[in-house]
Amino acid sequence: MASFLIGAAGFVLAMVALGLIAILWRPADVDHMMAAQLLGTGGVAILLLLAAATETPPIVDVALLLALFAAFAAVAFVRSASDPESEVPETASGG
Amino acid sequence: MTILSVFDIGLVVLILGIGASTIAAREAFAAVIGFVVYGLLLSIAWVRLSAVDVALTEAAIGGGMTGMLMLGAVVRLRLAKGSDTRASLPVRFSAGVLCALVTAGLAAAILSPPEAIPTLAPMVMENLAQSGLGNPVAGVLFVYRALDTLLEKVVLILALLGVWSLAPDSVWGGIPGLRVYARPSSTLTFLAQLLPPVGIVVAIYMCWVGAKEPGGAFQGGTVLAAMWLLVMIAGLKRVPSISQPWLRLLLVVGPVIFLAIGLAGMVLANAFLAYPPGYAKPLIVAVEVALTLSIGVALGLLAAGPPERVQQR
Amino acid sequence: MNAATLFGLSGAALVGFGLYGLVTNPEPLRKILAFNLLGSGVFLVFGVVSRRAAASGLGGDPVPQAMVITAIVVAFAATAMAIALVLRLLQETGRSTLSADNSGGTNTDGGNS
Amino acid sequence: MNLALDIFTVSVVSAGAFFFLAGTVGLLRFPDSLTRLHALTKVDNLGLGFVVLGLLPQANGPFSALKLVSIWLLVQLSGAIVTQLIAGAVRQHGPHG
Repeated sequence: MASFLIGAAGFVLAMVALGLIAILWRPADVDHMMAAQLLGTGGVAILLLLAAATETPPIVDVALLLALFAAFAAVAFVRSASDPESEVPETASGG
Repeated sequence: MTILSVFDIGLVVLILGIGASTIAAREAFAAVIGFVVYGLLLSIAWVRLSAVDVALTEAAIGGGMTGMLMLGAVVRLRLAKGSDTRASLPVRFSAGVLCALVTAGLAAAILSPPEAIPTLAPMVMENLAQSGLGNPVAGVLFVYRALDTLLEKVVLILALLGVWSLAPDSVWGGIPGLRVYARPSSTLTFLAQLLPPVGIVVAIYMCWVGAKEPGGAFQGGTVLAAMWLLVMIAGLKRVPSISQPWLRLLLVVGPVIFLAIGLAGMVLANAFLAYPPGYAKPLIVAVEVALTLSIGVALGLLAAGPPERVQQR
Repeated sequence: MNAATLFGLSGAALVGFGLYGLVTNPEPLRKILAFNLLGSGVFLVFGVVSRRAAASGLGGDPVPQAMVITAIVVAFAATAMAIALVLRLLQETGRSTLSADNSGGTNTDGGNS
Repeated sequence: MNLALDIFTVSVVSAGAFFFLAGTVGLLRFPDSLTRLHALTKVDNLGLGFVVLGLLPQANGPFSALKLVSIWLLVQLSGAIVTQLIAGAVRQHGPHG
């Protein structure tokens, strides 16, 4: 059972790797933003599989944090891609 | 066992590839996104090194918080036109050779392990029961090396003072220049309403479980910081000015309680930062709760940056 | 080769990558990023030290692990400080690089704490 | 009984892995950002759902099973919202690539 689960984790890792290549290869920023999302699902799946395979329940907590921070990172990506000009007046008044 | 090593090799190749891409990427935005992905992947590597505590910290700080910090800077630096001249070819070549030498030296050190591997693990486990903790890493952080942990909190506050002191005189005590989301959108608002309750529960869970299993004040505090930033970015809460008394109180409450308990230990247990027998666990939990709050506020403010505006009076 | 050695070697390689980026890239932000990469490589080497010293039924020596946790948090604080410095440099000089050519006004009287 | 549960796990986790494969094929083959986003989020969430479902019999105790399900719910909800945000960014910048 354990080796099947690890095999599945390895398969998902390979899929995540291929997906990352596909995402990061393209020039558009919008495509890059999907990277966190990809890790959010794929990474969580890998960690849950590893937790079950090695019978280490705390790994599930890592998956939980990964899910939370993948969403957080995605928000950061989208924020930085949103219009930078609208922020300029405020920075100018500050400095 | 072999299938596990195939998994490890795949993971290492992926991490190295993403790591190299953050260096080689032409645009800063792509490089930072690569770095976030790298941080999230590295937490899987830490899991494979059976260091779950570190994996939690890396996922939170390496993946989420550092990415948020750097992306904020990328946007501002995009407005400035820096010189795009890369180092010349001979410089790059010699730098490459130098770095390869460093890597080779490290690799040689790793491949030739010492005959008697020094380890403190048996000593840690021997005395862990006295502290009432179940997580050896928490034991090291709060019992054996409590001074390091205390000083690290001080370092966080010093770093924050350093960041604040970069503000021009006119806006000292003002509002940090955290970039809020430019266009208020109902989607982001919804996420900022949905995620923080979950995050706060996770932070409390991390803080609580840290005594027994992987987790603790660092991880919990980072989650709190991230949730706070999310709420501020979405515009649901205003960014507070750094002269707010409650803010400063929260910032120091953790180190102060830690220090107070440490000083009390001088009287009650005959050593600085020693816990009186039988009371170790409740005291450590109290310190962890206070530290979680302080770390959350400190990390959030570090990510928010120096003050840039004066409060409207 | 066991798993710990594998991750240790990748840590060594990451130190090399980070150092290369730190030396060759002119943009301060990219230098900071490369420095973080270098740091995480060092942490991985530490993790291998921890894993190698597995004893007493533990997966690894908890002392290096605790040090790495502390180090990650401190590295974040240092990164925040460095980024604040770069942004302040941008505010003062309008440039984001430290290169000595075409020196725009570098007045440093702005923010004394 | 145990064997039946194991067979359940193997088949359902395999189904999850298949959906991850499908999602990656979508990422590689689809022509523009929005369809790739669709492939990534819909299919991968389904894949994660199947992986979680398959791991449920292996969880020790109802509490850890509940934790697995809540992690999936968290990913599902935050993923849906983040997808919306990215799609908004696509609309703002125009779908290139």
